[in-house]
Amino acid sequence: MSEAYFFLHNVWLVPLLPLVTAAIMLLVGRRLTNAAVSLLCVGSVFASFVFSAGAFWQLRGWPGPPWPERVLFEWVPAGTFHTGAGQLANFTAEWGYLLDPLSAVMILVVSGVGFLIHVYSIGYMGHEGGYYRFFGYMNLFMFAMLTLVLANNMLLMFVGWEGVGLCSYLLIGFYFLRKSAADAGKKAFLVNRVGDAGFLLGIFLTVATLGTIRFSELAPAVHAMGFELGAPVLTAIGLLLFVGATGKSAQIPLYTWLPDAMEGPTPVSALIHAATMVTAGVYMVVRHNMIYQLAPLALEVVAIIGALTALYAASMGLVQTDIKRILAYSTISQLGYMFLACGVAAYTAGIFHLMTHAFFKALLFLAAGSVIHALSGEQDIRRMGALWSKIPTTAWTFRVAALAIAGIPPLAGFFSKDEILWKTWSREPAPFFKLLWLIGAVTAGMTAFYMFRLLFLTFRGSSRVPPEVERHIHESPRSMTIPLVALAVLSIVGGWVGMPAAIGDYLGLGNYFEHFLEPVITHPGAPAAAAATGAETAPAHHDPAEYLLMLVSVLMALGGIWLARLLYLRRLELAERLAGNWNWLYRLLYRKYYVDELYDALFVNRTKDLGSTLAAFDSRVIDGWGVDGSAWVTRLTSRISIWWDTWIVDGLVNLGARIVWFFSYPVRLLQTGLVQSYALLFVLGILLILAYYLRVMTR
Amino acid sequence: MATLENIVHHPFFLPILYGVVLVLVLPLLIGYLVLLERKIMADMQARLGPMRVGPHGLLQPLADGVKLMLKEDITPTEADRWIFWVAPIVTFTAGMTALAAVPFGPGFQVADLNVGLLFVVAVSALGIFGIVLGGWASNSHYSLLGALRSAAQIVSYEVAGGMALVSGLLLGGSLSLRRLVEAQHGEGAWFVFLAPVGFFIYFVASVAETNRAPFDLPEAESELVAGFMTEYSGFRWVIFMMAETANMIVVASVATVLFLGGWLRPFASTRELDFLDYLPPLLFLVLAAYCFWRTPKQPVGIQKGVMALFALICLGLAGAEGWALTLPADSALRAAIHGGFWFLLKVFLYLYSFYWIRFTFPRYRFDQLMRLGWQFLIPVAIVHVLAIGSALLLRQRAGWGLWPAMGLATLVTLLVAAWLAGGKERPAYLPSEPGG
Amino acid sequence: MMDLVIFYVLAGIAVVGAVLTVTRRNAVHSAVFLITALMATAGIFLQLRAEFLSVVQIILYVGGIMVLFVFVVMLVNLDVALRQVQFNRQKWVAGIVVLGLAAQIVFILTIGRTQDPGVLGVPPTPADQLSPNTEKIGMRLFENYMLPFEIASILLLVAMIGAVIMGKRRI
Amino acid sequence: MLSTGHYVLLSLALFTIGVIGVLTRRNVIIILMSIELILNAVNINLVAFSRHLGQVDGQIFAIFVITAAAAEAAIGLGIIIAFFRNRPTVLADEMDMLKW
Repeated sequence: MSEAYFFLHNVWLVPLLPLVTAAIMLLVGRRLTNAAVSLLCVGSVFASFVFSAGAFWQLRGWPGPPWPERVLFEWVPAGTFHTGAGQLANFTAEWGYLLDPLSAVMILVVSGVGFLIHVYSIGYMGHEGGYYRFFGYMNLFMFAMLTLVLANNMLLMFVGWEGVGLCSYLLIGFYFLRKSAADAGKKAFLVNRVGDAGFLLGIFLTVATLGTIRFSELAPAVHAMGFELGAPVLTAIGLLLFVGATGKSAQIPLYTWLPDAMEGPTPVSALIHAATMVTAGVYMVVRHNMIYQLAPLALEVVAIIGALTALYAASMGLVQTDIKRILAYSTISQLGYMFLACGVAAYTAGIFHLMTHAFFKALLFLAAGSVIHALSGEQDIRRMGALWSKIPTTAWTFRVAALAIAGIPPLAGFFSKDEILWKTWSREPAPFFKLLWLIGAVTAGMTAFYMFRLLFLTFRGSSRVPPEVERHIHESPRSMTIPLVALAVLSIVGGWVGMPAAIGDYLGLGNYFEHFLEPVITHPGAPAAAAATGAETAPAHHDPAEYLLMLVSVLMALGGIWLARLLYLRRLELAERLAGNWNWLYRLLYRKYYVDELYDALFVNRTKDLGSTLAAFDSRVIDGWGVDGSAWVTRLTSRISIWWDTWIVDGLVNLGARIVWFFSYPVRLLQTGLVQSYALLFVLGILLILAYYLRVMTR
Repeated sequence: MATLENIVHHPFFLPILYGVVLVLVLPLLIGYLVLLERKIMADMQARLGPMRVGPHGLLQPLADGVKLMLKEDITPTEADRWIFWVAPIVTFTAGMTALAAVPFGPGFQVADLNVGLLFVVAVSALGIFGIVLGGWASNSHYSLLGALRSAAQIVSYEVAGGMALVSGLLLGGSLSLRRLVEAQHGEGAWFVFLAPVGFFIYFVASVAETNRAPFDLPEAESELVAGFMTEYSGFRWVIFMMAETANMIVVASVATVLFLGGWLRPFASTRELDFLDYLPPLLFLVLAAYCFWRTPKQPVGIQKGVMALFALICLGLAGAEGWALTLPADSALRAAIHGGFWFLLKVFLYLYSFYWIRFTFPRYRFDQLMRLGWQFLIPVAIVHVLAIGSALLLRQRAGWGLWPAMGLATLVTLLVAAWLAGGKERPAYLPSEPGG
Repeated sequence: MMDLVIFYVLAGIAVVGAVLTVTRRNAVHSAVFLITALMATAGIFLQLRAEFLSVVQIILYVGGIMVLFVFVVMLVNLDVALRQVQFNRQKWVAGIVVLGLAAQIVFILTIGRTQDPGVLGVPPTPADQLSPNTEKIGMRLFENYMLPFEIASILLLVAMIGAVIMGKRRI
Repeated sequence: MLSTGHYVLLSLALFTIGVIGVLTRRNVIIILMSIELILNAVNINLVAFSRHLGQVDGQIFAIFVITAAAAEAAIGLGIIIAFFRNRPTVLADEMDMLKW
């Protein structure tokens, strides 16, 4: 590569740098001072951010597909085999990095937000034990996530996939002395396993079908094989991959781990469980869009699941009282939005929302963390309130984020969410997608409601903080507030890069984001591609319905905010009464639809029962009858053989010995064991020999 | 007269004569060596030493001799009588016998064996038996321990000493002591200059073999009362002491013959320094003059007489040496007289160094002694022998000069010795058996 | 004449020493007498013009081996050993057998001698054929008997190591 | 003049005495001494015949015999010491532990 593409050429450094520091931390970190740890880790992440930015910049000058691909080494040279279709394919998985606009955006988001969160962690984790361990895990996560998004084939992507799962496990269980944390970590890991199994099966099916797993070859392979629209194999692949996505991105039915994952430190929740890892599923679906394009059924499933998850999680978020759990449910529902976008083939919208969501959700978490920090560990919003003036920076940034997620123009959330809703509305067949649009719109309202419920309960109203905590409430250190501000700015302006054409054209911006991602999701020669992508459906002269929808969603958001204000700021007793009258609903939501209990009853306890049954089988049958029984038999037989040995075999031996002894006794008298008698004997021998010699000689 | 001629020219005449002279002179010599030792010790300790008997205690040996003769000779009960009785004699005889092969001068020698050196070594090795048997026979733990220690020590150091002697032998190319001296005359250099390391090793080994300080473990007063001599008293004790001193004289003579050029005067092979021949008579003259000068200063008349007697003796010796000068340069008698002087001078210097280190060095511990012997001296001696052998090969085959070859050998040996000595301290080595 | 006297004296000492060695009750005494016998043998070697060998005999046997013996005797010294029976049960048989053997040999040497009577006569060669003794031995040893010499050195080395191992407190 | 026979007879006498010692004494150390005596007798024989034949080979063999004797003495005495540590006896007919 020429110097012009320096960053593109060295894109492999982006994941490598955090890996190196992670290795240092986990090997010798114990001996380093906190300052050195912060310097190394944050520095490495910053360096990889710089490289990502550089790569992104240089990619804009790239002529277009094929996209720069850097293969480090041949990883799994598995050799040739016959695909399902029967033609010969050569399966190789190399350790290579592919940098196309999609992954460029992703690494930019990941490394940027990751860098800010690292900076934040310096202040937040400053007083915690295991500082080096925390940062080691964080950097390891950065490595895994960047590998995930930069991978040029499904297998390497899966490596990153598992890596982020591992790091999420390690970091959720960071306070491993607390049982709940350890359990949460295990839960996350196990639930993810289910999804990963789906992903893995998807990969296998892909290999067996298309004979390749390189993203750059997937689309050509698909089109070369000439699958018609809705080919069952592709549908199967899409669904399997989507199972993996649900696991990682906490969609129905595999979402239960995410709320518990809030046991981890807040920066972890912000980085892993809000900004980056949980969005891996979305990224994965988008990455495989060329398959989904030909599998409308899979797409519809994705859309339905996404929409339902959005509504469902939002409804649960309405009544939660733990500040981080509320954010977790909102994360789930936002992820639902993204999948809805993918489901309506508005991939760019999905990625766009992913990006903006990364900004404001990370900001929300960090701000929440700052609140918790200020209240020295308090997480229950019922014991907060009236923090507005006490921690102004946190409050302001939190409000910005809340507005952004609620979708108030011109903040980031508005554009992305509105894009999704519009794409959903304008998707055929109309009635079905109109219904999905309705769900999305309601969810938008609920989102605004619970976000501002949270906002009011936390910052406004009368203080319910215990006095002893009250005394030392303090604004967080600079290292924490600066990332807050930066993220706030991002969540304001972040959306402008993707203004819908309807507005952008008038401002002369156009939907830059969509155009940038265009080449990734449109494939030359793809049948029905033109019909599928929502981009083309947007007519040149903008449909007035689009503006109407914008208005509706904004009104929804405002309504939600107004309701929250009414209930939680003006007339608290009204909320009480509401909860009282609709007690069953309240309880149902509060207990999260009893899904955890359901899963416990269905899977967990059954598994435990299976285990105990097997244990019983082991101890009773195998040990009891098998081992002990055989031991008993052995004892019996050995008794017999002892008798036999003693009386028959030894008897014979002794008999022989006796006989030999009897006959050898006289000879034994000769064997005195005294050297001198032997010497005497051979002197005697000499004497006799000489005597014989003399007789012969003198004859 | 003819009979006298026959007797004089009978081959056995000279040896017997020398033997008788030795037997008569040696006790006196030993007595005065003891006196010398006491005087030197006193001098080094800023004392006067024996001053009572005779002028400056000159008659002390005689007095001691008489006293010890008259002392009661105790034999412990439970002692093994006849071994107890025979042990000192064995030791003393060994020492005396060894002297038989020592050439005090050219021809001034009881027997010139062609295996003389081996003979001396062998016979002096017999001395151990006297010590061991005596220590064992006296049925006392001190004695037994002393005996065992002494035997172990002597056997151990005989190896190193023998090796050192071999290094001299290689240079001399003969086992006959006389030829060794002549070889040094021929080389024009005493072997101590050609093989200094060998000389040093032999010196240490000889100190150990004669149970002298700092290696006097067998008779360490502070540890075992008097070692193997604890139970001895009176005349037997005298014999032991004489044997010890005789052994010292033997090792000193061997060293003198092998390394210090025997009876040769310094620079014997350079004619320009012949005036050194006038040294002996002058020395004795000075002594005589001193004695005469001291004579009137003696308090008692007897002492005046004794002093005068010594003066006369010195004068007589001076006269003898001077008369020898008048003889033709190649006459055997002159050589014998002068050679005897130089030889005895060197022996005295060697013994003086014995006394010197005795009064200056602290006593070794037994394991240190053994480690020094087995782990340092013997390896160095072996290496030295090899080095000298190779050096001689260089001289024969490669035509090197004598001095560079020997210098190289010495250098190599010193390097090895430095390496050995530089090695870190080994754990204390306590022999469970002699030489084990 | 002189030779005869010397020989008989030495031989007498040797034989008597040997007899006493074998018969003494106390091991130390036996050692002393053995030393005497060995010294006498050394003298006989001297008379046989084997000066080197006689000196070697004294150095090695008397100076080395016997010291070792005396040592061990002192280490292993048992007073009970003095009071025990010194000869074993087979002494008479053994004595008779060995004397018989000796008688046979004497018979062979004297009466039974048939061919080459000169073997036991006066040595035909002049005495000084062996001198200079040391040089001759050295030459012969290092020219014709190099290999046996080396083997002997190996033997000594092995013996030394073996003795050290034996001497260790625990093997 | 002295005939070789004298020496041979002397060595025979020493040999006989040594063998008797080996066969009859109970004290192991004295047995070893008797063995030395035997070897010594052999040496006398060798030297006598070397004188008789006017060759030094006999003396060289004697040297080898002495070497062997030294080795034998060292090892034998070592064995005795080692044995004595285990069983305080020096009597040959009590050293019969290998018999039963």
